[in-house]
Amino acid sequence: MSGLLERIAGKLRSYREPGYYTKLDHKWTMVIDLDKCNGCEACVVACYAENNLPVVGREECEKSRAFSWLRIERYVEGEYPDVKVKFIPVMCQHCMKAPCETGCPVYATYHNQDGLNVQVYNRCVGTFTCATYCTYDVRRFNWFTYKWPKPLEAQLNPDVSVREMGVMEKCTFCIQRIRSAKDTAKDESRPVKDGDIKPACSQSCPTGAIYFGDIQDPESVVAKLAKSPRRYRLLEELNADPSVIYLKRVMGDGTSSHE
Amino acid sequence: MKRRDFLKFIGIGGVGAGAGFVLGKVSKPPGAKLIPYLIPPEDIIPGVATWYASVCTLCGAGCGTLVRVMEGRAKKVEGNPGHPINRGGLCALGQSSVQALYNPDRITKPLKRKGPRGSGEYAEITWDEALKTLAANLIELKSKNESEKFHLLTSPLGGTIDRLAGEFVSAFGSSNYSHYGLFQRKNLAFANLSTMGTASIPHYDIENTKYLLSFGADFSSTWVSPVNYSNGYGKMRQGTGERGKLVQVEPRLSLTGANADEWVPAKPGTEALLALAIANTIVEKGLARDASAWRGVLSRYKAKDMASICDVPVERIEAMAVEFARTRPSLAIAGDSVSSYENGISGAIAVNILNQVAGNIGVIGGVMPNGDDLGNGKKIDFGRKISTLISAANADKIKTLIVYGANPVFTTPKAARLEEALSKVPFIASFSSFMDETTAHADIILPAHTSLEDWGDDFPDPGVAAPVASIIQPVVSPVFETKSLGDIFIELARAVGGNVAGKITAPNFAEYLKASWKGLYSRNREMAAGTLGFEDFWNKALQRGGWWGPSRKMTATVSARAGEHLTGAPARFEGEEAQYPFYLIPYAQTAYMDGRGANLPWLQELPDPMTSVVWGTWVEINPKTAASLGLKEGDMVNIESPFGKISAPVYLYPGIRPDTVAVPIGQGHSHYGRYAKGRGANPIEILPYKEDPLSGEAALNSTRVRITRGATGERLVKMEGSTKEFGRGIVQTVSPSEFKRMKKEVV
Amino acid sequence: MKKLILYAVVGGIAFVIGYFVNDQFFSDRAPVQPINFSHKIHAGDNQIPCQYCHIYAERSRVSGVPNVKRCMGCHQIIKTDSPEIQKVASYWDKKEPIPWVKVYNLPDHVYFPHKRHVRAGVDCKNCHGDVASMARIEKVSSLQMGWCLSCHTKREVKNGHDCWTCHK
Amino acid sequence: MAPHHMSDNQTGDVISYKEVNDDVVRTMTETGKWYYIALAGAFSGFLAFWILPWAYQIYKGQGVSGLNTPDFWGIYLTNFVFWIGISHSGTLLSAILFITKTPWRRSIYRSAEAMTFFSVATAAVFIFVHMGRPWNFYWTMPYPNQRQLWLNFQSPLMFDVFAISTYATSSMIFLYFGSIPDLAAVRDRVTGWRKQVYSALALGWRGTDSEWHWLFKAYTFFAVFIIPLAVSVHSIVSWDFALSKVPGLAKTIFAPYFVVGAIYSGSAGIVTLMIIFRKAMKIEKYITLNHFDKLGMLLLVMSLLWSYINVIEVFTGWYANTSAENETLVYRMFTTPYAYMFWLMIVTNTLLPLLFIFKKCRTSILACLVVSLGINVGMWLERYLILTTSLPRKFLPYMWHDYIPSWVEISMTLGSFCFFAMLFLLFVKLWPSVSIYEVKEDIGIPMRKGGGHH
Repeated sequence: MSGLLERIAGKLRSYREPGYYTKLDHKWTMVIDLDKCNGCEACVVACYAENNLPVVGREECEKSRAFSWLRIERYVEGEYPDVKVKFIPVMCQHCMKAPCETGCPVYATYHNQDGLNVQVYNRCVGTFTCATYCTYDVRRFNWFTYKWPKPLEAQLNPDVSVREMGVMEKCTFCIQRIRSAKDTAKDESRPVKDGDIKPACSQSCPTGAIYFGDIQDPESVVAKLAKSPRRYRLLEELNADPSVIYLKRVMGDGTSSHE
Repeated sequence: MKRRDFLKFIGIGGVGAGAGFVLGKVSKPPGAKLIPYLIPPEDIIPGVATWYASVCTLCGAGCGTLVRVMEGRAKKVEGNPGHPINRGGLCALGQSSVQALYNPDRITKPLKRKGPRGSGEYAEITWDEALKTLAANLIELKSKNESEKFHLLTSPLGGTIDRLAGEFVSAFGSSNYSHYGLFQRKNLAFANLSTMGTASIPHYDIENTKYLLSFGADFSSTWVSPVNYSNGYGKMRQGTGERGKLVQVEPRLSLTGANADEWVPAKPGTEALLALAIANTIVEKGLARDASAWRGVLSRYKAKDMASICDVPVERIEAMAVEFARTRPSLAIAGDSVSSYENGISGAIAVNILNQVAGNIGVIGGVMPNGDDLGNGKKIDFGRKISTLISAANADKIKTLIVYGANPVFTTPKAARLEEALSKVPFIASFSSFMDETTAHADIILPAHTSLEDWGDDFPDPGVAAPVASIIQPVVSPVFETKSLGDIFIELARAVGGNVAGKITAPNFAEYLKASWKGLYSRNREMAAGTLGFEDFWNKALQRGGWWGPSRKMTATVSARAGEHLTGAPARFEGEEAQYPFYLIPYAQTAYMDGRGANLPWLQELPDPMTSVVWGTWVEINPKTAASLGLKEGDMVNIESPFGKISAPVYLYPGIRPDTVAVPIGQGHSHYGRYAKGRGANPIEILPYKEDPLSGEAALNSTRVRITRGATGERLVKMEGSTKEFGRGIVQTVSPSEFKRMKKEVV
Repeated sequence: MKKLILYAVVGGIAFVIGYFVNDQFFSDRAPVQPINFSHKIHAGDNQIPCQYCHIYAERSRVSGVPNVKRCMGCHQIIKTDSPEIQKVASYWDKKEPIPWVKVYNLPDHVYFPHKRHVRAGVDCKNCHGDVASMARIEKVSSLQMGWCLSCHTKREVKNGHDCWTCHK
Repeated sequence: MAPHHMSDNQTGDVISYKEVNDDVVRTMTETGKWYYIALAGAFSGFLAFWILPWAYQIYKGQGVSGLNTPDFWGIYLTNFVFWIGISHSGTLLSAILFITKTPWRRSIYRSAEAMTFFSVATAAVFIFVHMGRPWNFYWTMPYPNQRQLWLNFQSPLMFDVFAISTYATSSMIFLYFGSIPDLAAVRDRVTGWRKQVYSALALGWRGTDSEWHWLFKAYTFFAVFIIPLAVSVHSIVSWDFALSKVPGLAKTIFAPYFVVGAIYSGSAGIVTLMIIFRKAMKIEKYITLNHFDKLGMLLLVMSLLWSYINVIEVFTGWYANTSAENETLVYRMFTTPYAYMFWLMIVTNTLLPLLFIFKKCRTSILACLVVSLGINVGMWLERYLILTTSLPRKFLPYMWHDYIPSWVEISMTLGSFCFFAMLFLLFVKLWPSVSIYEVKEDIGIPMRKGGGHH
């Protein structure tokens, strides 16, 4: 009995240690250079291939139920001939103060010690709260049981589960790749190095616009890029503290060649 | 309660419980099976992925790939980080190649035609029967001394398989082996041949250039070698050096145009004149580096004269000229906006002249000509055109036609009457593994492997001004009863017998390929460096994905003779302006390319980067034009040219000239699997049948159209809600001048 | 009428109970295998180490069922007259794999690497029980999440309670 | 419970205790053809419009609804809030009026409380309906489990689970406590299986002084307990929305807005129901015009309150002057088809109830029916608009997408009304739907002792 009390007291003390709530093993961060991104959507297909995203078909697309965890948003300004087009890849921003996490009644979404916004598919009961609360509209719902016509299912990635009907899902920063990189590092008795992990989108990007790494490691590429003067985060005023950092696109003020 | 009742309850309870128990037993899923290997495959650990290096063959760029294989199944195709073409990246189309492998609509067995031609009704036969039937047909042809009436039509194959196919055709006694593709960029190659002496596309060093002037080259999505250029683009924008600038000249804002710092919407067909006017301005202002040969020719293209023809203000032409000449290094690329017209060669030459005048040829950050680095003697035969084939068929000069990879029925205009010509060919065989429009005309189908199941090699064209040879290796065992393309030729040769069998003696294509590489190895000294003989080299090459050497700098000058191909006038468009008020720009869409991607579900569902439309065709119209026609977004319209009519929903697109409409190529398949069939419309159908007499390239931008209401068809399905940002700072920007003042991040 | 309803209710309740009993207590813990393979003879009497046959346990997520060639490697010589071995041989002759019935089956949403557990020094017995004494292999662990967690708690596994450690 | 004369009794007759007992028990024992037709209609409507589409939805998936990304909440949650709102005045009003000892409460409160309970039940089913995996609903309950999983007490949905179950339980107990003497009265007048059932339900009530004393105490306790509970329940329902960051939903005024709206719609619901109820059951002498007069005043006050908060709600959005809020407001107020709904809501909820300034309107059954129905429609629209004009216009315009309900959702909305009607029809048959003993208090002590109590 006293042992138990002792343990509880110890736990309570640990809660009061400075940094208890902010200390993380890693803080996985993505940096996307919008000046490099040309909107080619290779990353979108990479995400489909890696994460077993179902293809829903024309009618469902019309209802805005496409599954792309990662999408390239395009915004157009101005009228002909002064048209400006801007692209931005948007995926789960893995917010440190994620609005979605407060919504879920069953902890199917929460923050873990890697700074990731976790979605546990098999815990989800499908209340839609997380998706409604999400300020970036990145959550996708399994409206039906999706089927892969044979033999397309042979392509499914065994490292990622095929989600069942009625659960919410979203970008995981390719948790299976993080997991396998950690696994390899553990086999080699070393910590995970910068560059060990490349999520599918980052790997496939033809222009090399997507960087990924641990921002807690000051030597990592993302930590350096995060100090860029071009840095900003999406809808920062909402104070969700996202883990995806964008670098501003360099863009002229007019079409004339005289700056 | 009475005793009887009690017993009754006991009875009912027992029966109920028993029934429940049994149902529970029956409904339980049968125990999963645990199937071991019979013999363990070497170096495969179940549950651990194996990566194989190969090459993507979905377009001609030749990107190196790494294929992730688990338990004998291909899971993902990724770019090979070591490969000099794509350096790790891979485009949407390439990554979908795994869906081509596992496509539910693949042809699983050899087929024999049952219904009428074009119907796509077939009966399954054995390989034996298929090979025998085809061989018998060929033997008959040979015995009648009609070998010349055998034609082989393939996609632009390269490397060893091309050699094997060529050997087969010539050993048979025919000279009719032609390549066909919608986007072969033969105009460009021809222009380069006549200006710089090599019939290939040079390496455009986008990475190091500081001012990129692109004439409609949509290198971000489909043009020539998109991943290579995109990689260069990324480095040009945010590399180690100063940020390069991109200027795009094109009537319809492409994906690349959307990323440009400036968009110059010159009038369709006049871009070549604009290039010449810029060149002339450079010469006139004394900024030219090498203009000796061109002064005279260029003087005809005064900026002030061209300005009104091109619909570009003269100040702008001059400003562009000054910036192009002063920024070092600068680079102009001849994309579809100059080469896809009926005088496409002229346009491509004009851009070459511009590069020459500005001194961009043979310099880092400019145009770097590609040589025949490895001495495998590849050349483009400009004489072999689709029109040659059509007229031969019409003149009964084709008795047997074998088609592989090319889909000319889909990619030639209705006006070419290709189907009619094909109906005159007595025997057509197809080696395609998909039922496409051309294959549907075949009498017999011998399905070949997809590239993930097959052997092969690739010598990327255009290269990267360095020798590159990559190997395609089978990463999975065949999914269906298909055969390696090379093996089909070899087995066919054996079945035909005679000198064909005598010429092609390799037991199978894998051996043939290896032998071919042995020759390559012995011819190229550098390949031997660091290897212990050929076997070691071969294994290392398989592991790496091929072999590539250091860059070789080549230079060239644009020969003054090329001036004879300059037409000096805007390109012609069919149709009277009064009747057909709009220029039609059919363009290669990011996902479907020339239509080949349309059967892959990922690509159908991939939002078009510029319009976000999925699963269909659309027509891009300037909002102002649409307003004047009383059209809203999503309205179904007919697009009528003098040669036909298609219908598509309207997409309001501010990035297009008001006098132009654009339709993506790729949909409108009548065959090609469940995902593509009967979806959207094919704009090629309504084009005039125009082929460059010199290069054989089809002129895509060559007709005017009119837009009329009242069509019916599929609705517009787009993913975007709104294209406006409403000042929410979603995509934030800094101006170039502000950026210059910023401290550069060090990575 | 009233009675009928009563009968229906009683029958229905009994039905549910029967189903539940079957589901909970009569799950097939030791299914009949296509070949009467005895771990007792191999691992028990002959002391063959686990990883001699389950060769991937230390290298992969899965431990690996021995391939038929490995079986035949020994049984071409040993005990070739036994009818069970002859069954193995007939599979080998037909070039067919043996369709074993899976005893330990995890759902798709669980990521369980044998490798990590073996390398962390977890004995095979911990989960698979005393296989060396089993004539026919029998499931001894519930494989329920609580069962996993109890061990993770006991061994103080780092992040052993994070969902994404085991769920994919 | 002071005796009080129903001075403005419609019929003017003095009703005897016996008559009260007879009238009320008559509603339970004598069943006409029309009752069965109505019940059968409601039941088959419930089956056809709710159960079958729902089964279809569970089988196929939530995709059969019109929900999409980002409109994850649509009619289901609209109906949930609507029914919770309807539930709000029954018990709450009853409790408030009980504590303030308002005399006209007595003949209406029983059915009003029943209405509360049934609408909470209807609302609760909508929670299941809108879930992706309703068969895992029990995961939202705190219970010890081998998976060592616990609940997220930060989640407003979690609050909801507790608030609604507490509310449903307490309003059920409140209803039951108040009914015990009447159940005893029924017990004494029926035979057969009814006798057994009501004997059990009446808990052996004999009507002794101490029984009355304790019942009164318990009843008062629950009345006091339920008032803050009811207020909190709808506040919590509002937090489901207000704790998000979605423009149009994340407003601090939402809690009072929802509570006021709930009482408003609930009162209107009572009025509508009473009009139908008294007509169908022929009990005009117990539910009189006086009641409608008083309820009309209540509606008028609630209408003014609601309109005030509604203006404030729009105004705070506009005053924030962010693009997100502005677009949402424009979408709600000036974009078809939502503009029609919005302005219709203003007409029915703000303008129409102003008729109740005039006593003539308050005491006209027709006017009451029109206005109360209008308010119900308007309040449903209000909830619908809150969701369907906020979620389709979230922060990233690329993801804007309109919500169009599917037939499944519309059908289930209809089905929920059938379900409610079915429950209420069963209630009037199985439960004394007018408080016998309290109506008697109204009548006062008659000349001759009649009945069995007091």
